[in-house]
Amino acid sequence: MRHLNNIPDLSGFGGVSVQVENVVIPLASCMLVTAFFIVESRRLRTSAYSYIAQSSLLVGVFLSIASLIPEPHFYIWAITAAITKVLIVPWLVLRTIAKLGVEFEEKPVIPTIPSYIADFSLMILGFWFGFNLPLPILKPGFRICFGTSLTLMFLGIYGMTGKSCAIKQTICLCHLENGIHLLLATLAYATPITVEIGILTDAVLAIAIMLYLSTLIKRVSGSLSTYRLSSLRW
Amino acid sequence: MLLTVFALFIIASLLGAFLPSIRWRSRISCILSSIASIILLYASAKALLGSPIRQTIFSGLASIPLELDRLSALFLLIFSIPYTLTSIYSIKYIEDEYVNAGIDVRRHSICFPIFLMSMMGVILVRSGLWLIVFWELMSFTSYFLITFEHGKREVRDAGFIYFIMSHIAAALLIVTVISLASWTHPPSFTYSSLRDAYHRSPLPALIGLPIIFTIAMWIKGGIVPVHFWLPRAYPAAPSNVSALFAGVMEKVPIFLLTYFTFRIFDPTILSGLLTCIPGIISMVIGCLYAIPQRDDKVLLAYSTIGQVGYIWFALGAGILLYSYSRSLALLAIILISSGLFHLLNHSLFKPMLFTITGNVLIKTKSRDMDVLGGLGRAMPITSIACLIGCLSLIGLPPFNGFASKWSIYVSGIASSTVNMVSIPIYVGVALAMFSGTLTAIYSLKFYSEIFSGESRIDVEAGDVSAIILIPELILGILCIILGVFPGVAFSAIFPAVQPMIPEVDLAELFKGVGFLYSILMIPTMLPLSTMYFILLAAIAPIIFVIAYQLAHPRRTSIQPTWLGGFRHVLRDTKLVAASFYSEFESMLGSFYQIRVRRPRIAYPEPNADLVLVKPWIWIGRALGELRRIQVGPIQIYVAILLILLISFLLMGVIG
Amino acid sequence: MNQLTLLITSSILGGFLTIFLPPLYDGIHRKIKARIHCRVGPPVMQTIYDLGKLMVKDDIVPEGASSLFLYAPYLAFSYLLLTSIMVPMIYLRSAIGFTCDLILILYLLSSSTIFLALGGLGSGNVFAYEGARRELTMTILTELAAIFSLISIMIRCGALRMTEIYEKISMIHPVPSIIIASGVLLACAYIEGFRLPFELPEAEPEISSGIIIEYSGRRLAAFKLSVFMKQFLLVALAVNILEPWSISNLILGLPIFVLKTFIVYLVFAILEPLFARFRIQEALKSILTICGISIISLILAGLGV
Amino acid sequence: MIVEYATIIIVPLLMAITSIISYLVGYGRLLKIILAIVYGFMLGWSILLAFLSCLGITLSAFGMEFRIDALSSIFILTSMIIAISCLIYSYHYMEYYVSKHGLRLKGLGLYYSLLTITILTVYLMAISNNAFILWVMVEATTLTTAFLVGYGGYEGALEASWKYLLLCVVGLTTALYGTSLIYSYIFDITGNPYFGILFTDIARHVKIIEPTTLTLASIMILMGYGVKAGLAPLHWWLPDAYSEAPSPISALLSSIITGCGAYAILRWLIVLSPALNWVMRAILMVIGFTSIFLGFISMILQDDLKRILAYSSIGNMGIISLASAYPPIGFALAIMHLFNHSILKASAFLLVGDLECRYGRRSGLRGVISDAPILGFSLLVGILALEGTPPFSAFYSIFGPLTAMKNPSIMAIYLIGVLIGFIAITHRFIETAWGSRMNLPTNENYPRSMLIIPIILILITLILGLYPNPLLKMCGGGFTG
Repeated sequence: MRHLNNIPDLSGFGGVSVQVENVVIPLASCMLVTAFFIVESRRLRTSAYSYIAQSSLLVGVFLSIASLIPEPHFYIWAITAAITKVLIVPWLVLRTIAKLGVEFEEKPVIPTIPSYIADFSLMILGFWFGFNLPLPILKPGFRICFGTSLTLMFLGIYGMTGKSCAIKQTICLCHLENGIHLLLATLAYATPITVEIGILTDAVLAIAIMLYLSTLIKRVSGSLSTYRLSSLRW
Repeated sequence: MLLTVFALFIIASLLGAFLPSIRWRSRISCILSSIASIILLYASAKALLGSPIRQTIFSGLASIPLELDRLSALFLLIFSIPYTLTSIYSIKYIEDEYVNAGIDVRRHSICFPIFLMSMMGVILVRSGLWLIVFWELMSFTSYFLITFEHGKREVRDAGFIYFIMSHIAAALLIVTVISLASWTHPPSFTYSSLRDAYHRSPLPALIGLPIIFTIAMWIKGGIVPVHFWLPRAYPAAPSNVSALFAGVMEKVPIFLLTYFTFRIFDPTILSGLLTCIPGIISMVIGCLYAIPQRDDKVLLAYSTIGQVGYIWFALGAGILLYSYSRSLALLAIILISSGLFHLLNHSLFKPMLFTITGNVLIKTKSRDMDVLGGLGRAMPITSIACLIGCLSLIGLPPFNGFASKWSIYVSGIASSTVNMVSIPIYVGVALAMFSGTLTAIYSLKFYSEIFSGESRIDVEAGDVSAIILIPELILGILCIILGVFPGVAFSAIFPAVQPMIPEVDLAELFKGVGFLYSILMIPTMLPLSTMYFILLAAIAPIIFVIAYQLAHPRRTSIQPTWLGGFRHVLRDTKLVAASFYSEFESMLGSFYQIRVRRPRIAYPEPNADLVLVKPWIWIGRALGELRRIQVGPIQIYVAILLILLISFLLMGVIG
Repeated sequence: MNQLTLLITSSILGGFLTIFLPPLYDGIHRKIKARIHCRVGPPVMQTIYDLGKLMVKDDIVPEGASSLFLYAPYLAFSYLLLTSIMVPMIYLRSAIGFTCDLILILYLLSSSTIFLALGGLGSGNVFAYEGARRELTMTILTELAAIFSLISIMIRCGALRMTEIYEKISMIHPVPSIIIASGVLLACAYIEGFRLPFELPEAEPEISSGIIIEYSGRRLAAFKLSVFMKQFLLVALAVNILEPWSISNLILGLPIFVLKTFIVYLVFAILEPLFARFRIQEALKSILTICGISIISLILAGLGV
Repeated sequence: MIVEYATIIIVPLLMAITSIISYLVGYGRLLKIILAIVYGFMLGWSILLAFLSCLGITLSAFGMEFRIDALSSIFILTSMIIAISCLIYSYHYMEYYVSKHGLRLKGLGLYYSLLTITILTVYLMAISNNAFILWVMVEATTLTTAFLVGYGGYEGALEASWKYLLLCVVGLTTALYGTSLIYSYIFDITGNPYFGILFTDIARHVKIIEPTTLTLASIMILMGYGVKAGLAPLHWWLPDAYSEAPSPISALLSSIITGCGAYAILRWLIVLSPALNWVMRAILMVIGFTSIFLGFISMILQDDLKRILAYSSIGNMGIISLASAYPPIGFALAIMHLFNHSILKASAFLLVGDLECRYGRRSGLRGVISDAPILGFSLLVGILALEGTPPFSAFYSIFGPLTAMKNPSIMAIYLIGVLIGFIAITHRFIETAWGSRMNLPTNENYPRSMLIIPIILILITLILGLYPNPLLKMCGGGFTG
């Protein structure tokens, strides 16, 4: 019954889209730059730091949306995102990197130059989808957010495809989760906070388990490369 | 009473599973089965003469409607004879062959009664759902019985092929039943509602369902294009089980075919052709391939294909004539009845022959006719039983095989002057006669390679136990009785067939003709006269006795066999079974020749069968290589996800 | 003379003819053959003398023989005797002729072959075994030809009873399919007599007498007589189909029947010295040719020609 | 009211506490007893829920946030049956497993803790009426079981675990995209932020969604949960994860974890079905057929028994997907197949676990039936039951879709697929069961419970096959409720 009593007044939300656009576009473009660094940096720490930067930008997006619309729980989103994505997850990643003592990622599956090309084409593809998908509900400002989130998602999945290092793949997953959050902020911003918290918890747990598994992989097979893991046959 | 039979079979199975004593486990299971079979015999005879029994077990969607109408009663009557006798035979056979050798027979004692029960169930149920259940139960239990000696590679392979084929048959049956059931309102599986549904179904189903159903029956019935499981499975099973397969399981699809064609579908020219033409083909092919075999059970298996072909041919011819014109109903009923009479006869002599191979197995542990020989001296009673069986199989007058084959030929020829539809019948009769001669060839080979000539292995004198011999002899006596008094059989078969062909009014014919009279003479308007057979059976022995008496107050001396100058019997001079009729093989060409993989192969396979089986194995192998798509590193599969996602989105953008 | 007495007389007469005529014809055959070879040859009654001599001899039974060996010749003999009662020879109807007896006659004839083969197989002698195998291989193919020709006759006449068939044939004769069929029947009869070039089951030159190797005394007599009888019965069937008119007349029936069969046996006797022996493969091939011809008659009969 | 709150608060709480306790108490006799009691209580509770849903009672609480209809209750019942079977089976099997892979016995506390959490998440997923919570819980099951898959800690297990985790997490993301799309559309049209969250609300508003968006969203949902359900061509993690996990976990994965994906798909399809067009049905059919053929054909030359069962799962998920292309009877059959397949596949995995325990390996075996008759026999019967032979209940759900198809060519293709699966799987298991005794050292030292549990599972399906009325009733209620 709680839901039905507390319907927030969002009727004017469509009207503020231009303002949101003004704030969000720079932030989103910055996120793309960090995304590129996260995926392509050979140094694991650089990737992790880029990830912190990207998460901060995401928090910025949340905050700006929260400040522009009368939607109080966006602040809570922003805070939880800040706690998990800027603090906990990078801490976990960095700690694992330190514990394993690895500096550089394993040799990637796709070489550098084709990889760059793939990155850029996926970015273009993401934005193209963002603007061309026949979704009548999307206002123009949100199309950019949507495109960005798709791009982040594509790049995240691409990162898992193109890189062989387990930790790198984990960071790409975090990156993917950022994309999801941006999407949620774009499309499902009115959902109750429980949903958001659930999704965030899942993300953190997933990353923790992946990091734990990658330490095990390192211990058992001697390297972090998941590309070489092929003991299982048909 | 039916419930008692069901219950007894289940109790037999349970006792067979849980009795502590290994020996008594199988004994009790077989004894209880035979008691149940005797009750079944009584019940079905009563139902055949009296009124049909209808019963329903459970309620709701899962209710089991049972009906013992005339046709079912006839089939169950026919079945219960091999049921009873094979069960009695098994008491001792299983003990001598397996228990004494220290083999655990629990699987047999569990499955055997259930196998009997399931076949009975298929005949009795009047619900498509339970038909499938009993059908599958039959497949399972028979599968477990086939793989009884699963230590042997060939037995496992045979069991597997059998299992697959019977599952395909079951799938087709399921398609038929379920398609029909999906047109019923309200949902129901009873035969009567399936019938209504069939008549309401669209045109493709009207034509397609009988075809699908008939193909399913082909598979289970071992009809030629899909027969290849049969010559593998029969030899693999223990002899008592092979006897039941040949005597009963082959007949179950014939019942279903008859029932479904007349009661659920309509008899059409198409269904007649689908029954008749494969029947003709399997008649010829089965008999042809029986000839070169050297494994006695494989020979009998092919022979089963051939003899079942006769039944299918007669049945199909009857359906064909009936569906062509209702005015030919009398001819149709005679053809169908002749087919069912042959079915009855086949259910008598084929189990007998299979159990005789069991006797031979007990005695010699061998099925190889190259090795066997001269057993007539060691096993005189078995050899007499075998001779009776073989002569019945050949159809020598006055044995029962003759009576039924003769009536098929006669009614077939009588119908062949009718019109165009009778061309297959006309061809079929000619080929049936041809197959008759082939039958003579392989039966004589079967008998003589086992019981006459010289043996290559040592056998101690003394026949097998009386419990084994008595059922065989009873079957033999039944063969002669039915050969001499075919009227008995026909007076049971006509009333069962008549309800399906209501145009023929048998009541009119039977008026004033009591049972005893019908033993001697069935209505004269049918071109079959029992008198004939009686005279035959009487005159031939009289002449024989006179001739023999004339010759035999004379002194007879026994002298050693002339050995062509050799001092001892040379076992190697025995003619090997595989080349008994080598001239035929060389005449018929390579398609007919047997491929010998190893010098002492147990299951010779004709090339024709391999042609049917091999491609599937190759296709399977090739398809199996699909597993290689699973080998790549993780990254590839993530990429597949990405590509799929992008393509779905592209689809969304494009439209 | 009422109808029943007539029937019984004619049938018994047929049986006697079947027993006594073939050995006589065999004697004639031997005489003619000898004449063609420019020999004097045995007397015409020689075959009957031979059989009589065998009848008074002791029986010798080999050690390994089964009971079949003992009874098979008599069984074959009795089946053939039964058949001879059924086959109408000198009168249109026979004593125990019922509806559709042609197939029965066919089966009874085959049964005798089977019994003879079983006797050979049961003798426990490998050579007899080989002989029996050859006999089976050959006679069964021969019988196939006979079956096809008889079916074509049945189909062409649209009847299954001997009596009806003869009546029908006498009305519609001459018909190509029936002529071919009866020719095939005669050919079969020739082969069944195990004359040259088809004397394979005995295979005297190769493996010392083959199927009858262990037989002696009365059994041998019964065996030989059965072979003669079978041939005779086939001939009787064929000649009456070829020339069915005389058979409806009781007075003319007997002499004309003897004449007809005599002519056939004469032809057989003249034919035999013309041939050299076949090997089994060649023999089988020629029998297959005969089968082919019988199938032609079958097709012709199906077409109503 | 009490039942509702007990279902929604007490039961999950109990499980959470049990999970914590089992981690804290550590492995021992006490833990075994506690777990058995708790799981037994859960099973009893789920039977109660199933009974209630049979009576037509739908429980809901917290403003419909949680709702237990027929579909939920049958899924809860399935998962609880599997859970208690896996638990009791694990008692001995995991000791064997731990000693085989050189792990600490004491560490099993973590195993049971994670097992309980997995069951908890599955339970929460089933009772949840919230599309987002559903997603969260499906993801959560992935996380906990990923750890359990890699419990052995050797290279193969880690590889399988990694593959499982990565693919599922990535795949499930798309499901979240789809869910958000539907949510935002409904929100945008109605202006009410809560209409797009609960399934019951979505069902009411699904008609207003614009078809293209709906198709796109449902495809994304199907793809996302399809990864979890192991539908081809998204199944890549499945054979590895199944075959490398400890047997009870394989049983759990094959039945309720893939079941989660199937459950989610079914839940969504039931909600969306009034508005779905032919595109979605076509996609379901294509995916169904791809899964059936790919899964079943891959079994042909397979030697590892667990991998065979894994591929068979793919095929069976294909059957579910295909059945659900034929609403509404297809939904009932799909739910029913979910139930049957879960129970039978779990029993098959547990039996293979017995084999592994007995012979120390799970490929190249033969002659089991002459060595251990009951084990071999039940293995064979279990496989036959799994492949839909009557009188086991899987028969209804495997051949049931034929009633809905009515198109002969589709029927024929379907039958060919099912037959390929039948031939492939029975061939391998017949090879395993029959034959002469092997000369392998056997470990006779395993308790009867490890054998009895799978047999009980098979018997359940046998009883439900002979008397299918309750199952039919529950599943029939599943798609309407």
